[in-house]
Amino acid sequence: MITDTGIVIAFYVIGASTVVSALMVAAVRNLIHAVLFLVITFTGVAGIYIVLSADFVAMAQVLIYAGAISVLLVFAVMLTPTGDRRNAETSFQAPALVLAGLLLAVVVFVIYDTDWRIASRGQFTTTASSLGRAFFSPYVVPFEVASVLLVAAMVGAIILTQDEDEEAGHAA
Amino acid sequence: MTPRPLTLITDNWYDIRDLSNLSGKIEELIRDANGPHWAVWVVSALLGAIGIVAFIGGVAIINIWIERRVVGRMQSRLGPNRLGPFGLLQPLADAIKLMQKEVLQPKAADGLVFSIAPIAFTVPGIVIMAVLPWGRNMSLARLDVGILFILAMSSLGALAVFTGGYGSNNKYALFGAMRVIAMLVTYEIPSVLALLGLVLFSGTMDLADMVLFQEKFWIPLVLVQPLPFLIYFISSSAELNRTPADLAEAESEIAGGYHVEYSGMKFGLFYAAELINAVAISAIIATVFLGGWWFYKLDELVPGWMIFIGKIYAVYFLFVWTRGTLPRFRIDQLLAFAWKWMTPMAFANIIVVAAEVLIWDETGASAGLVLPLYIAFNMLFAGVLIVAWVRFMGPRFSRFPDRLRYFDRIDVPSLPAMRAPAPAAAAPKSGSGAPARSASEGGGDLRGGRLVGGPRP
Amino acid sequence: MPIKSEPVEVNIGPQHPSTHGVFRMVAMIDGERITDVKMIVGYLHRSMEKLAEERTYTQNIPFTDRMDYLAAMTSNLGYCLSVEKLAGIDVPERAQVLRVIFAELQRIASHCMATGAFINDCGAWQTPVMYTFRDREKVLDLFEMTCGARITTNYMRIGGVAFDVPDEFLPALDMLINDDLPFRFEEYDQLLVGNEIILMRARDVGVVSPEMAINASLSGPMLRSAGIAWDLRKADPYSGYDQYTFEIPVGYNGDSYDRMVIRIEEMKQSLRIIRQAVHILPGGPHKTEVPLAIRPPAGEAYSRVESPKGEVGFYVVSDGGAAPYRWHVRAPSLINLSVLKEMTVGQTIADAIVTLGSIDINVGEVDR
Amino acid sequence: MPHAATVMLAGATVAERIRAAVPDAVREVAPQWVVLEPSAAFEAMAAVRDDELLDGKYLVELCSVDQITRIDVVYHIASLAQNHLFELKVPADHEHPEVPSVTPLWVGATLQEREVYDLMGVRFPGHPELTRLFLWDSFPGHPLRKDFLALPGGQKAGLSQFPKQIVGETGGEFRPRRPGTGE
Repeated sequence: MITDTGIVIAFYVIGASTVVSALMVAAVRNLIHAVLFLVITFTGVAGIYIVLSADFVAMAQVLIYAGAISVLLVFAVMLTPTGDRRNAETSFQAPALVLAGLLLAVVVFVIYDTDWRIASRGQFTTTASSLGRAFFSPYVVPFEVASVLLVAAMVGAIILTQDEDEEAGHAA
Repeated sequence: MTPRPLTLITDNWYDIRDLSNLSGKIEELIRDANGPHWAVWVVSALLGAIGIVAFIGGVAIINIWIERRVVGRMQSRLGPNRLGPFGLLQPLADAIKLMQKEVLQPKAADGLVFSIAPIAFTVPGIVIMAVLPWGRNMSLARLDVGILFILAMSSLGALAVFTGGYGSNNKYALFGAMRVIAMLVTYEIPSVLALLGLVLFSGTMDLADMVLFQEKFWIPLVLVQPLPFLIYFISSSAELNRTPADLAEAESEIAGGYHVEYSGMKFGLFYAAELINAVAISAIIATVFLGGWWFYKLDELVPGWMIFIGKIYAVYFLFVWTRGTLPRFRIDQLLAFAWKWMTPMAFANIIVVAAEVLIWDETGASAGLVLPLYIAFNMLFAGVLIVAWVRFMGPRFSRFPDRLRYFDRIDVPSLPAMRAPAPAAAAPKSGSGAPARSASEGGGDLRGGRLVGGPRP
Repeated sequence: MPIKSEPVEVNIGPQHPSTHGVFRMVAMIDGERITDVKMIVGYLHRSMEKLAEERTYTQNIPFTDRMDYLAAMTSNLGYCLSVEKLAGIDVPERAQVLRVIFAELQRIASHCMATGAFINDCGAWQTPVMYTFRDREKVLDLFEMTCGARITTNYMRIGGVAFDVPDEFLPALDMLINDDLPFRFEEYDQLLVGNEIILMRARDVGVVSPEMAINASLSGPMLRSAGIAWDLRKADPYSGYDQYTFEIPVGYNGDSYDRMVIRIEEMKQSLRIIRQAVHILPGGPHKTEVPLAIRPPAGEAYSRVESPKGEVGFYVVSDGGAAPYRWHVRAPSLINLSVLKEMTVGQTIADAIVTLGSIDINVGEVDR
Repeated sequence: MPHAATVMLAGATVAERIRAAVPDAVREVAPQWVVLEPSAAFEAMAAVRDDELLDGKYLVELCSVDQITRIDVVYHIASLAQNHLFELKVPADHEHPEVPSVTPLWVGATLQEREVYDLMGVRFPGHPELTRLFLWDSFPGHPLRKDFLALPGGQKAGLSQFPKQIVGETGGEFRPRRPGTGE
């Protein structure tokens, strides 16, 4: 259990700002603003990881989500024609709400259903090396499967975005 | 995160060789006085923050002067030399001028985004300073994942540049923003891979431990890992927007790029942050490649943080040098360079390093035997890769007689229009045919910029 | 999955670091690629051709300085030649040699500026400009020594030159052309000609085919880069250019890189000419006595010289009065711009800037 | 062999060649130049450009002279291959000057014809984009004409001094030309 007053304060501050900016992502009209709020959300989540003294995960969170994923989102937004950037009256609103509600229900159920045990061992001293050992000895198969999946996704994305005319032009 | 036991070099708090003595003393005082335990954290954090911010303030001021003087010398001029001794007060005057200037904001700009960008751009450079080992015990925040932290923070800076470019609502600024995003995606990969090789070799992601590794084996890692040094230097100069790759501001193309609409102190922040980021990246290179505060036995005589700062400025000089020397790449050339050269080379390097580490671990050979071998092999490897790449994958120009022709006379029929017509287009290169055809080839050939043969004055 | 993109209209200029004056290029840009270019000039239009009709022939000489203010001497020379042709004035031998010396010095100065600015357009951080300016300054010092002005020299006169050179001029010139500049040009060769980044940036960028070069009336380094050996100093020698030994460098590819190398080589050839000119510099008067308000007989004359930018032609029509009836300037900077669209469409912005830099326009001459 | 100098072709020589190609194009032959009929000027120019002897591939310059009763458009055409130069003139009516554009023959004429149109008011039918080059669209009159002594209607120089609506050829208030819109 977290007992330190300072850490509790930090947890609530970071948590509040994360939740608020996550709400703003859905609320703001400007897509670029939404992406920027998303960056704040990601950084806030990283802050929560730090509070939980999972520093490796926190840094990976910032590096991958705030640094890379958000950049991809920026790319996606910039490649969208200006006219299509409205996210106000989209027909996906109702399904998205339903989906979000279901997801919330699942998460809440999991939270309540899990038997939260207080870790018997002390704090992680070096999370990076423990993570590395975990990845490469007990969880090596899921790890490798995930990387294969990512490679497949990357190849698929490349094939999807390749212009057919361009391809024909190269062949000619 | 987790406080480490303080091991002081000496017990004297006034020993300037390690400024952590002073803060350690203060912490001891608080502990002795039975102060609240969080006070130790707060006080040490405050002390470190004050130190780093003071250093950064000085850096931002002095680097303007250094950069302008050094580039001035490179450009065969003096640089600022009027205000104060050697023009040292010039940056202060500039700062005062920038503060006095009105901060203009375009009417159609995205107000909040426009205002937040310079601040967001400044923060990562400052935060990076916190994890650097300034001396043997002088890390404000000694992270196990220091290198990851650095990479994460430097990727945020590019996002801030994008924010500024987008918020300005200016076409040039948007070009700069798009370029910086494209460059971020491209250059993140080789720079991460380059540092990954170091992490593999030294077996730690903690910056202080990396310095200790170099101290232990008495070797700066740049010798063992020359290729990652080149890759990281190039890709970080792209991340820093410095000249061979300053595409995001590209003065001569997009007129300043992302900060074209900024004025007053907002521009000043961008300007200062650029210098701070340059120093931060120089500090990273100094730490992981050049051995940080360690320099053979010198760190027992001279304060380690002074050696560290000296190394920072040595690397910083390299950045200024390339800025003063090289023209700019085009964006597609730069991205192609990253994808087609730096990324494959970085992967190749990781394979080599992994093999080397494995061999070292398995054989258990002594460092004195293994390291010189590795140095020789890695240098050779880097050289061969670079030369091979230039030979086989270097740019090909479609028509490349890289020389000029010289004509010392233009001969024509003596009575034009009264003579038989010239045969049309004898040589395909010369439109009207005749001049190139009838002129005698004299002089010499220009090959590689040198005149070979031919009568010269 | 095609990605739709919207073309964006971008103004490059009139206030832009790389347009070298108030020149405006309106580019339609798709991504970073230019799909259409319009050039808009006239911000510096001073209507010199109209003003000249109100002034005497001698009073018009300063206008020619202000046209191509980077190559005032050659413009001066072209104009004086046209009036001399119209009025049938002979120029003394010494004046002719002096004219050649100053025209070639001016070529060095102008090419220094063009090369430095071109590399600056390639993205170098001011360093090449500073280097070439250092050498240009030395040439301008010689101008100042002789006629008191550095940029707008107003040195040539109808029938000769305004002043004879001072005593200290020839030693200074000797030092410049024998000690200083050859070393500097070697330095340019080493720094610029083989530079990989410049090769990548300028090779095959802004290509003009020889057919296009002739059809578009290009002149100067633009024409020569396309592989056409044409230099008025050889083809139509004036001021005794036929007595000097020199070569005209001609490129193969018609790209920006060729133009840069041609300019560097032309500077070396100019040095050769100056050395020979100093050697044969005769004594005698520096000027034929010509009435200040000269009244050439009615008629017209077209005379042209090879300025650093290309062929500067002066078409002067006289009605027998003290002022020209019509005075027209064939401005190479303007005419070299006629292929701007062909050269830049399909390129990226960065390439377009390099191309524009390699054309080496002078807005004072474009607009007149 | 001495260095060749550019030969200025005599008008008669040029006229002879033009007459051979386009019989009734020559209006007048002067010692130094040839005056062409405006109606047949384009054909004559095309003939000059493609003629084997004249070889006028290179349009050196194009300008105009206000001769009070008429406006002459002057062409200096050169052959780089044979190194000669000759001069053609096409007279145009002073009130409504119109000369066929030679842009299809020489790309180099594009900007020069725009300049002539701008400053002298000669229209060039066949020019792809005949707009003012130096002055703005609503500038009153064409300043290089001899009868342009001052700005009409007591206007003073300076952009702000011009009225918004000017009765000119193009009219309208000053605005920068927009590409692609034909304005």
